[in-house]
Amino acid sequence: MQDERGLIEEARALGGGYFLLKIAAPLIAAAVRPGHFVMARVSPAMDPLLRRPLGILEGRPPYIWLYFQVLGSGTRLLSGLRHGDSLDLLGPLGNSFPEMPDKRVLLIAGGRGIVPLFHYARAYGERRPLVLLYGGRGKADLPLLERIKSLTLQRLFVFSEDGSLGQKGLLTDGLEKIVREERPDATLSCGPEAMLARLAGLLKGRGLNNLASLEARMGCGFGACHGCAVPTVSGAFRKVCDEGPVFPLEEIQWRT
Amino acid sequence: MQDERGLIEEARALGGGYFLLKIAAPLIAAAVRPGHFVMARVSPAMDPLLRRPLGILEGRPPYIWLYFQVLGSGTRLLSGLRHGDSLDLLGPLGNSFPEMPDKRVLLIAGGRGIVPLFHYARAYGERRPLVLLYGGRGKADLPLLERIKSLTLQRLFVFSEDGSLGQKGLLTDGLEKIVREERPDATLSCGPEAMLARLAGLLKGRGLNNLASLEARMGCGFGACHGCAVPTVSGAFRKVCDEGPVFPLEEIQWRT
Amino acid sequence: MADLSVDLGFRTLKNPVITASGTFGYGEEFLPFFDLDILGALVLKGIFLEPRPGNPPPRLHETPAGLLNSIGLAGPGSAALQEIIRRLHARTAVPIIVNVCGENDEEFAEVAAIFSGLEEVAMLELNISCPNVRKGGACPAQDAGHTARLVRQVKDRVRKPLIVKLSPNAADIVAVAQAAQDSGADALSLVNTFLGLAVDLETRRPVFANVYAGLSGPAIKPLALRLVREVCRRAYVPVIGMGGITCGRDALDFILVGASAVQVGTVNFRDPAAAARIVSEIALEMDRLNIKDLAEIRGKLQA
Amino acid sequence: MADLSVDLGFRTLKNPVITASGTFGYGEEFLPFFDLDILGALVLKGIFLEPRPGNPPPRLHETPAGLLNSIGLAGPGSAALQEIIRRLHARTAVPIIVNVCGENDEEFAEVAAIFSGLEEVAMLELNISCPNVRKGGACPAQDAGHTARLVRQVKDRVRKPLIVKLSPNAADIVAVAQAAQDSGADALSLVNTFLGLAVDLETRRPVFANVYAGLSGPAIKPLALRLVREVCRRAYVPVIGMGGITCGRDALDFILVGASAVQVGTVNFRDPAAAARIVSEIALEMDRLNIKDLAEIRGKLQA
Ligand SMILES: Cc1cc2nc3c(=O)[nH]c(=O)nc-3n(C[C@H](O)[C@H](O)[C@H](O)COP(=O)(O)OP(=O)(O)OC[C@H]3O[C@@H](n4cnc5c(N)ncnc54)[C@H](O)[C@@H]3O)c2cc1C
Ligand SMILES: Cc1cc2nc3c(=O)[nH]c(=O)nc-3n(C[C@H](O)[C@H](O)[C@H](O)COP(=O)(O)OP(=O)(O)OC[C@H]3O[C@@H](n4cnc5c(N)ncnc54)[C@H](O)[C@@H]3O)c2cc1C
Ligand SMILES: Cc1cc2nc3c(=O)[nH]c(=O)nc-3n(C[C@H](O)[C@H](O)[C@H](O)COP(=O)(O)O)c2cc1C
Ligand SMILES: Cc1cc2nc3c(=O)[nH]c(=O)nc-3n(C[C@H](O)[C@H](O)[C@H](O)COP(=O)(O)O)c2cc1C
Ligand code: FES
Ligand code: FES
Repeated sequence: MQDERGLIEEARALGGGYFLLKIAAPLIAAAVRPGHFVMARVSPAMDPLLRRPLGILEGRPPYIWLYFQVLGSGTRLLSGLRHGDSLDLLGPLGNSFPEMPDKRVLLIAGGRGIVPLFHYARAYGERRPLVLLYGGRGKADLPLLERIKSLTLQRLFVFSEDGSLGQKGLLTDGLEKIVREERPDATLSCGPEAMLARLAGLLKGRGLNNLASLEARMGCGFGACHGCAVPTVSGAFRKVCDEGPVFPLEEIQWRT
Repeated sequence: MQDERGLIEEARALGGGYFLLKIAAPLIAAAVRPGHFVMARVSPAMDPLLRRPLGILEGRPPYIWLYFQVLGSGTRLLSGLRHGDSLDLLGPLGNSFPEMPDKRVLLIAGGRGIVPLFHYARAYGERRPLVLLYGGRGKADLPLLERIKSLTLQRLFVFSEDGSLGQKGLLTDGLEKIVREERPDATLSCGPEAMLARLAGLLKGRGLNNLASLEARMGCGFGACHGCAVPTVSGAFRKVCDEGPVFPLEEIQWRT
Repeated sequence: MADLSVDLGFRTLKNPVITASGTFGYGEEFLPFFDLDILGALVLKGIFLEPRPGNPPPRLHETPAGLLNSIGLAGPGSAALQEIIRRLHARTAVPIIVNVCGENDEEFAEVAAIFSGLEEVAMLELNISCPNVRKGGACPAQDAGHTARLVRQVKDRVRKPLIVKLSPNAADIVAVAQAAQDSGADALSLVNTFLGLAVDLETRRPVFANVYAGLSGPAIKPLALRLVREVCRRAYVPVIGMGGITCGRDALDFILVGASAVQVGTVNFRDPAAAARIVSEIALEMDRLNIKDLAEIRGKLQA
Repeated sequence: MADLSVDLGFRTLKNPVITASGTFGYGEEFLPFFDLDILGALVLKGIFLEPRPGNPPPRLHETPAGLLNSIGLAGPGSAALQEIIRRLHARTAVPIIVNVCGENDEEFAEVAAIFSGLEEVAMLELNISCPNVRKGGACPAQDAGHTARLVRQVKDRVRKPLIVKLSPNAADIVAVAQAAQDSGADALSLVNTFLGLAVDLETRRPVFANVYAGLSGPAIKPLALRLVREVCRRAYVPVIGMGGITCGRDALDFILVGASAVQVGTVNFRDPAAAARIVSEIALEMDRLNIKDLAEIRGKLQA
């Protein structure tokens, strides 16, 4: 884990409130694996006070890429970064998605949940066939599609709620058929909580190895504050930042 | 008075912690006179909470120029602005230096106090002879000198405490001689409080019209908070933001 | 569009946004920024009987997301204020609230009586909670007994609705609130500023001559919201909530915990059109959440 | 170089910087960031007798320059903590302070007795001021009588130095401080978090299941500094000040009003090496101001 000052090499607005940053951060880039995240300091002043967790889209030393959606004041400040600015980063943090060689893996990404799965496909996609299921509200919500086409994927299924891109509907609507046809051994997912909760229901009892990457509000990102706890089915809490963000889908107590 | 969103046309670091901004702010630029200032919002977030007062170095519609020194978190944030960024400005604010045609005017500027006097010389210098006395701690504290040479001045005296530029010493050390030789009718001054206090002593009883531009911590900049009050010799307080920032030097109760 | 009007019982306001005393000058300073008629009401800077110079500088000190002030209630005195009010009233129809101050109970009553007699004044707000008058920050609103006595005394002398402004520095703000309403307050407003301290290591002195100063601004919002909720749970008169409000969402938070209206303070310095912006943000937010009327959410926090 | 050491009477610390309970985990989380020996001392996350799951999410909510938390003192219980302490002690020589919690007086005394017997523990800090255990935020430190009883009971069972941690939510924190020292506290620490509220207009519920939560961070610094000054004026035992410290300057402000040492909390989340940075900033600032020794400025505020 490094406390590194990254240098913005390139900042790109992708439309729809999504942004892409290419950052020179050699120490973090050297250590990153798919599923890892960073804590980014969004302001030198005291508001916003805390860093913001962001997944790492890709790491190719000395660079890492971040892809984020503007939601509130922290991400808005990040969207103002330009070439030449610097950004304090803590990372790589968290566990990561296991490589699972020789397994048929289905990647399921909702909205900005594409981040760790993109990383996974970039890192491991050339070594074996991967299938990616990618969904969002509409075209503006899926601005990474162009870049995704540069990945080595066996198949790509795209869903949009409004039908503006790919098939119309929620990606969970198409899941059953895809699982039947593609016969994966494992699923790796990331996306809104409601999507993950629904996935947990749909994938239950099929004998697959289902891993999901979770979000939670984070105070520190490295296990010290216990602010990021999520309830598990056993009743105990797990910390998303250092015990996760990747957990077996079945282990989490979904609220919805 | 306008609440205007300025667009940064050019941002330049001048070294020594000084910065120059060229800002497209047509409404403010159209109304500005020497001595006016703006209140600049330094962050979209709540820290720093208040705007910062900054004098206007020059106005040439649609542009205004700001020149500032990084002191704390507000000016540090301003120093990060780049071409294309925007900046919320309230202005022009305050009273201004009177033109005083047919008068021999001596301008006395300490450090960043050059701002309103530069403006004055730019606006009125071509119409009659002006003498400028400009002092600072050292060369790095006087980065505007190049630009000052583009002004129409009858004479320019430069002082630096460490002797790295112009004459060595405080500008107040040279004042007596200059006043004797140049025989001004009026002095216009701006600079650190200690300098103004000393000026008040040196210029007392000479029958000159002495006006000084003051600084004070400001809450609002437009007369509403009463936070910027300074004591006068009469015992009453005056508000720097809307009753000033320009006051007769003799009217102020100097603390030093 | 959503109905933003507020019924205080003794008076209806067209919306819940009131500008807070001491942060909106005498109203006229804001005329360049927006039409004051947009507001639910405005409160003038606090007034004593006689002119006061206020405290020596510095009077302000910024803290992270907060502002310490020790203005010391500089002001022109009640005679001059009457003139200012007449002038303001000629330019706007917004209800004008006078923030009544006093160095002692008699002065409070005296000032209140004067402005109770002024046609252009809609209501009085009794500022028994200013921390910048006495050294150490003491004020009547720290004590329920004193508050009761003072409110009764003032109430006897006035015919206009009387809002009593409470201090977050009271040991038990709920007890003081109860004392105020039981003694005849028509409404309660809170919070005034929190006592805070800033020091200067260089001089080894407090930043402010008065030592303590009052903290306001976004920094205090979570604290103010809790106190407003506590008071609303026991109040049978309308409560006007404030403390750190900067946007429509913040204002609605106070209404959700039970406030009838809100006051908007420090943000006026940062953004002189803030109060007008907050009125529209409230309307937009209500539309978005399909809230037709503020009564639908007032005090409806499920806890 | 300036002498940063601090004599607490019962113990000397090499510098005044202590990391605050609940913001520094169990110490080991910070090993990747700096050598813990740099610190004056560290306080572990609060501990109860038995393991506790803590509160359901959300547990954190950011406010302007502040943080509301309702962690609910999640923890492994006192048996597991002993193991953690042994492990930590093997890796660092920094004095370890255990933050002792309890649902009732008996549990406080029990937990204190356990860790009093542990060689690796330097001192105990009695957390009678956590607002996140009981609904509504009540805690023993809100009442001088309860504090006196509890401190005496604990003091009877321990041989290690006992720091008593005070609540800014007490009606009269100075009275509680006096009760604590008169009952045997070897030192006082303050402030714990301020009670605050955040609500969610969408769901019309409080953000936190426990309704109120504790506010910390730079937002509270001016309030904390005032309370620390008030307590220092009456305290005859050393006072450890905290609340919103983010830099060396902030730390020295607390010493100027009378604190012997300081604790550094929320800033550890924003900047994991903050405590180490603050140690050097204090030294640099002292050199700049030509202060040879902290005693030169401790309590030297001229007011
Ligand atoms: C491990 C991890 C990886 C992440 N990776 C990415 C990524 O790669 N790209 C990306 O765009 N985002 C990612 N996120 C989410 C991102 O951290 C948040 O969007 C960001 O912190 C919001 O900050 P803000 O200041 O803009 O919004 P805020 O002002 O903090 O919040 C805006 C709104 O969102 C809500 N909110 C904020 N954070 C959360 C949260 N964590 N859970 C639920 N609600 C929340 C707030 O309550 C508020 O309503 C990740 C989160 C985690 C935990
Ligand atoms: C009418 C007016 C015109 C001004 N014009 C210019 C200008 O053209 N160029 C320029 O560089 N500066 C100018 N200033 C000064 C400028 O406003 C301050 O330097 C700035 O506000 C500091 O903000 P900050 O956040 O960087 O520093 P802060 O973090 O606010 O303060 C840094 C340090 O400076 C002290 N300080 C801050 N403001 C003041 C003040 N007003 N008086 C005394 N001490 C203070 C603080 O106590 C602190 O020690 C002007 C001020 C006024 C009132
Ligand atoms: C500069 C300043 C001056 C104030 N003067 C008064 C006053 O005269 N009378 C009064 O009742 N409150 C006064 N207050 C308190 C505010 O009216 C309000 O109660 C407080 O600032 C909290 O609201 P806010 O956080 O929105 O500013 C003043 C506040 C500030 C910042
Ligand atoms: C997430 C979090 C957890 C905390 N847990 C504890 C605790 O277990 N015991 C305790 O005495 N104080 C606890 N506190 C309070 C801090 O120790 C400290 O008193 C408070 O945060 C004020 O300091 P700060 O503003 O520097 O954070 C906690 C604070 C935070 C933010
Ligand atoms: S974010 Fe602090 S423990 Fe996980
Ligand atoms: S800065 Fe507010 S009145 Fe002058």
